[in-house]
Amino acid sequence: MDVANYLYLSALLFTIGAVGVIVRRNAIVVFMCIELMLNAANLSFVTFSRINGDLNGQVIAFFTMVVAACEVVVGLAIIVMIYRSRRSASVDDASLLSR
Amino acid sequence: MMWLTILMLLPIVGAGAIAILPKKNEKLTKQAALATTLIVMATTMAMARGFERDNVELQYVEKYSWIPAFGINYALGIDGLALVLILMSTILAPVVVLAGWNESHGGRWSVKTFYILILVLETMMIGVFAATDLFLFYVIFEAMLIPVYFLIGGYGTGERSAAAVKFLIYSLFGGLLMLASIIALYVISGAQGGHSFDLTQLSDLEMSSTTQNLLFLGFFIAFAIKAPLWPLHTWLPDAAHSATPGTSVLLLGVLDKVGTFGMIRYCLTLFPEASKTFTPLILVLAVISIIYGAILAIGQRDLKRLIAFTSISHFGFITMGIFAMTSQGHSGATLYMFNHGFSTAALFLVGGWMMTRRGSSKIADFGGLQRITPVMAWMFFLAGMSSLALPGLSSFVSEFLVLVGTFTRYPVHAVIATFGVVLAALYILIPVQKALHGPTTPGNEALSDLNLREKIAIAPIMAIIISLGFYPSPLLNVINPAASHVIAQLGFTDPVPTSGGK
Amino acid sequence: MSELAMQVGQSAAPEAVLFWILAPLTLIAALGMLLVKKAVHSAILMAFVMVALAVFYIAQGAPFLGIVQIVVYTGAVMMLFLFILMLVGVDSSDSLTESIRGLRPIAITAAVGFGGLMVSLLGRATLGRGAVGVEAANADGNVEAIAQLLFSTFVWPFEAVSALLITAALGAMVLAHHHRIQERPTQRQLSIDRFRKDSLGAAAGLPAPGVFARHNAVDVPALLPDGSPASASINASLKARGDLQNSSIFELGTVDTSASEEK
Amino acid sequence: MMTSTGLVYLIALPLAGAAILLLAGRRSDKWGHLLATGLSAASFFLGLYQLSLMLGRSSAQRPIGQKLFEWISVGTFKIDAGLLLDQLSICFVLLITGVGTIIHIYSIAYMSHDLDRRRFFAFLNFFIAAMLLLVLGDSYLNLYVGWEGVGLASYLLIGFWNQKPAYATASKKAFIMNRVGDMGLSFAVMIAFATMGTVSFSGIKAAAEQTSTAALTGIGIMLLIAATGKSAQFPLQAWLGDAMAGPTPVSALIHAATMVTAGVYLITRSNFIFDAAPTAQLLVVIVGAITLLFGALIGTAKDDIKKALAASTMSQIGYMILAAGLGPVGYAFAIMHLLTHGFFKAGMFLGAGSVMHGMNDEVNMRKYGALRKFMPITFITFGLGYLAILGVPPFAGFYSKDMIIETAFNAGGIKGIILGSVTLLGAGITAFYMTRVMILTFTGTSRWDEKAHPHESPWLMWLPMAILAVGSVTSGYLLSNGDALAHWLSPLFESHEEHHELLPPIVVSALALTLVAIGVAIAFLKYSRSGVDAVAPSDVSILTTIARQDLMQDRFNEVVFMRPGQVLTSALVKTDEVIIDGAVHGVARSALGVGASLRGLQNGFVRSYAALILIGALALIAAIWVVAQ
Repeated sequence: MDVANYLYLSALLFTIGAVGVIVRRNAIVVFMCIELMLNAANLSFVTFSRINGDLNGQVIAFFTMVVAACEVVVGLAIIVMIYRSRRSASVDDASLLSR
Repeated sequence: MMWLTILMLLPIVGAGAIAILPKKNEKLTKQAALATTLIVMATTMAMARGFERDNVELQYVEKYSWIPAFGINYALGIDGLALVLILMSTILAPVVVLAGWNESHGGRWSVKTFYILILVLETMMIGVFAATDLFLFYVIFEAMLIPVYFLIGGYGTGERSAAAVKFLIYSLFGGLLMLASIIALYVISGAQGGHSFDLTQLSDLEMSSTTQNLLFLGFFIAFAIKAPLWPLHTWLPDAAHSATPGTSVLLLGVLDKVGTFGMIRYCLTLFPEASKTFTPLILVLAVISIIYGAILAIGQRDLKRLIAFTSISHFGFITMGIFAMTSQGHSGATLYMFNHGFSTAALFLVGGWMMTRRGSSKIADFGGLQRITPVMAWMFFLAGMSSLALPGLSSFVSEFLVLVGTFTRYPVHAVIATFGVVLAALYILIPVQKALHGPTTPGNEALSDLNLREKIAIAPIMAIIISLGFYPSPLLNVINPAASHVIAQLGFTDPVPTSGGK
Repeated sequence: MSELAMQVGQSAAPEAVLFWILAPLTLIAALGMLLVKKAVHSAILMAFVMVALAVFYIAQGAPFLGIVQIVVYTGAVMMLFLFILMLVGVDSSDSLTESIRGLRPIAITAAVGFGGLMVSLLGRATLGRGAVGVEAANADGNVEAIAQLLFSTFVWPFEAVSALLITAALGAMVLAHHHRIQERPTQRQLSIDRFRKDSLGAAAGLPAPGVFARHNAVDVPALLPDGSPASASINASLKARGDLQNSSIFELGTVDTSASEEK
Repeated sequence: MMTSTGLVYLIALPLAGAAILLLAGRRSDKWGHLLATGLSAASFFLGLYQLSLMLGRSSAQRPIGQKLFEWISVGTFKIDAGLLLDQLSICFVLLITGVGTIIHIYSIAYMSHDLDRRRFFAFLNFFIAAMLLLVLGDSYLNLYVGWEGVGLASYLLIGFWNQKPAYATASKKAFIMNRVGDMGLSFAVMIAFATMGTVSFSGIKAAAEQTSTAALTGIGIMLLIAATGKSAQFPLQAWLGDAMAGPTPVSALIHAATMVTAGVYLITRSNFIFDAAPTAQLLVVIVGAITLLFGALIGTAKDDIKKALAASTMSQIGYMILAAGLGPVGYAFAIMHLLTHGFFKAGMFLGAGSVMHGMNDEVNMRKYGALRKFMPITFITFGLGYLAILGVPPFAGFYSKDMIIETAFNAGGIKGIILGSVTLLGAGITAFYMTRVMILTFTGTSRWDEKAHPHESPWLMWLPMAILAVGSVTSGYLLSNGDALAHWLSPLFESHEEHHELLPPIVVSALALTLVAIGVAIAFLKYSRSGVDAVAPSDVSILTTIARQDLMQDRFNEVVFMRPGQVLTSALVKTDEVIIDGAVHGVARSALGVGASLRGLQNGFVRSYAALILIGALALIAAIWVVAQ
């Protein structure tokens, strides 16, 4: 099987994640879509690691996971904050910049 | 002796002294400012006595390393051209302070601030003419905008903020182009024997003609905005209209000269080939400026705007003289810069007094002033005559030199420009007739004539205008060597008499 | 399951089988994430995608990463998501109608363009050789090999990332910490307040939900002696979240007594 | 050439007078006019002294010069402030200071009621100084200073009563039309410098031989333009009529005797150029001939006594210009007519001033009449001037004008016939309109306003008139007796071979006198016999209407220059505001507009930012792909 198929899959997943970030309004779903994009990138890393025959890609993917975890922690805390003050988890409600 | 540094420090010291004076005592502030400017003037004259006329090299040279990492020096030095302009600036400064004794009252900020700004500006006026390091020049060139911006925006009349912003943005735009050119020069100099901003080193650079043309344009546009050349002139009428008369004198009399000074000092010296390439274009623009400025001056209904447009016409003459590339044109242009400073100063100051008394700058609001305020009217008339270059007054010598110098090489341009002389008669005589002649119109009956302070302020200007008209040699002797040197460096010689082709 | 994946990963053909089964499912799940209304369904689908990715990792010779993926993502991260979802309202559903005009077509066009571009770029890219494979690198075991790299070449990033992790934890705590605007009321103050109210009806404490009601869930109000529902019996948080039933339907007068006990 | 240190005082004395009077202000009101008159007289006597010195020298030694200082020196452009007094300048010096002093004296009385008399005398002195500089300058540029100086003095004096808007406008018009002429002079200087490398009279005279005819023709035409401006010749003649707004002594001195003749001086002084440029010379003649008739025609229709005299001046200067254009043979006659004209025209102007003085400043001749009885001295002096301008022998005009007519006939060929006829016709018309002036003013019935109390002027006024009248009678004979002036001036001009005579002098004189007689007769028939209305009749021929409007010269200027100029000015002002400044503001506005429209992207919705990021990523990848290919 062609290893590149993983890359195609990764690209598609990334795209789906990107669309999700744009079209969904629930902050948590948006967040999950971001995670999806990160994971799609990770898949690419792992695949490239296999293509190149060394493990640097896997290590980077590992770091990505850690960073993603950090991001989730902070991001969800922010969502909780927003929810607490606005009683809503919709990203559209946090649009103070337009005013 | 560090003449130039001392000259630049003196106004700053004065400004510092004023800053610690009590805010309440406005009179003391003004006296301190006047004293400072007088001391600067005296020092300049003392320095000018030691100037070697026939030495075409830079004199009073000072050079200290400023930012060694970039090869930037604090380097000063003057030739005849710079000396004449510094003299003009330092003579005008006390006159402006004395003439505009009460100008600072209607401002947004205190009287103290006004004089501090004026003195800081004076320092920069000296520095910009004395700098021989390109970077230093650029810094002062741009920094000069700051006090002027505040002087217009803070103490002017009418839409002063808008005018100040227009002035600033115009100038900054030009400055930006010049900065790009300066950086390019710096980079090129790095490739040819070491990074430098030194004027003499930079003038020896080898550049392709395209590079030279582009860099020349960067400099030239900046200077053409400063010395307003058509069509980059529209900031001037607005600025002059909004500024106080004293500020206008410094703006048109001194600051704008930086433009024409820069054309000689930087455009011609750094880019001789490009200067030759662009000469036809620039001459056409200069001629357009002459005629266009004159016609627009005729069409103005506001005295300040009218004077501003006359200056556009005069700057056309100066630019034409510079790029005529003859010794007569060049000397005439330099002398013109000096004379224009004084004739415009006279027009603006006397016009300013008229306008402050009347509370309006509309020409139509005046009428019959010659009966009510004869001295003021005569001073205005004399200033106007100087502006239209009446023989016997200083500006005639310079204007005629420019015309003759241009004619020998570019007869067509000179001929068209000479029509500006007729238009000059129109744009001066129309306001003279409307404001000074005719029956006294309502609102003018109670105007007071010039007081002693104003007479003292205007007297030296008139003395200079008349005496230099009959005996310009003291200045010409200083200017000629420098002018011929520039012409010779460019590889030009004066055209020989043609005998009309016989 | 990981064992199975490991075995499948050893030979080419089984891997292809695995890929062609799992990849479409993954894509469908990912698309489903976008399309389902309820956030909690999205979370479930997301978990599936992550597990599937873990399988792909393992299949590509990265068992350590696959395990970490399952532990960290499906274990910790997805738990965190669900936890927050519960907090914010597990039932709350998004309306899928777009409120910003023109955004959805733009997003879809851009996404199709982006995906198409990526895929076509990948399709045009030529490596010039086949995949090397990580078998050689994994000779001493994948975990050992990664550890070798992590603690030698990548030791600084590793330390930095650990610092980041701690900072993020602290940051989350600080962010989630609730600052009191007023002094916290004391027991004494609360008692006084209770007795100083307009009526003494609540002096003995608010009624508990579900009391004398036809349901005993927390979101069902108690019924007052006159048969009307007591809205005060429901937790304020639930009310604020909107997660409560309309109390009026529990009014005795409207209850159909012929209906069965059970719902 | 000999040098002298005394020449500068000729100029310095009146100049000092002007400076003192202007700077001292009202303090000098009491004695200012006396000082000014004294200084002018001093200058005159200095001139006489110089003349006596000059007479004592051989003709080659007569020109003397004085170098004051180096004025302008840049490269090869070297101009000294230098003076030159030769046979030609001395004539002018004496005319200017002589007539000038006489008019100073006249003005003491004439202006005695004016509050600003001191200022008037300051201007007069300034004029004398500038005019002397004009005739004494030893280069074209020095001449130019005086040239514009007299223009300025003329402007100040025409607008002396500038509180009247019409007078202020008249002065402005004079200055501007003069400036147009001055432009010609500056062109001449420029061409001279570019082709010969010098602008001094002696330098150009020496270099003229090596210079091409084209260049000399160019210089000559430019000098002619200068002369037309200053001397009110066609086509720059329109200002002279309006210049009568000034006080009458000014009209007498500046606009009759001296300044307006500067053009004749310029052409005569530049004889070395015109002699070598026949085309330019021909143009000079044409301009002279046109103006000669032009002025005479205007003169026939003017009811304003000063404007009638001004038209006459224009016409007479036309004679001089024509003579100067005839070359070496005519220069002396031009100067001679200039001098005699200086006497009789100044005398007549002063007479007109005297009449106005007695008639409450009324200038309309139709409101005069029968003044002979009330102003006998004025009548006699005016009448002597009248006979002189008519060219009745033995009055001054007879000698000078007949010479010009004769020379015109002798110019040769068709040119001679045309010019001769024109000058003859001019003489006839002159006789007509001058007789008209005499009849309307001094004879017939009185048509005064009730308030008018005509009376003779004080002696301080009639004495100058009398002196000038003596000049009008005798100067012609004195100057032409034995060709005195021609011999005096001859060293300055190239000698000329005698032309063949088309008509013997006696025939020319007879023809001229016949035409004069016809002109006088027509005027008598028209005005003396039938009487004159106090109001100008309106049912007159088109020719008269046009002549009353100065042959449409103002209309022409208005339509051709002023209106288009005004339209151009307002159009350019609009252009500057709308297009040039509009472009500047347009840049500002478009920056604002771009900002405003881009601001729509910053709508605060995080999701739309995300969409932008996606689009950006797409664009970036696409760009990299395109570049990488």
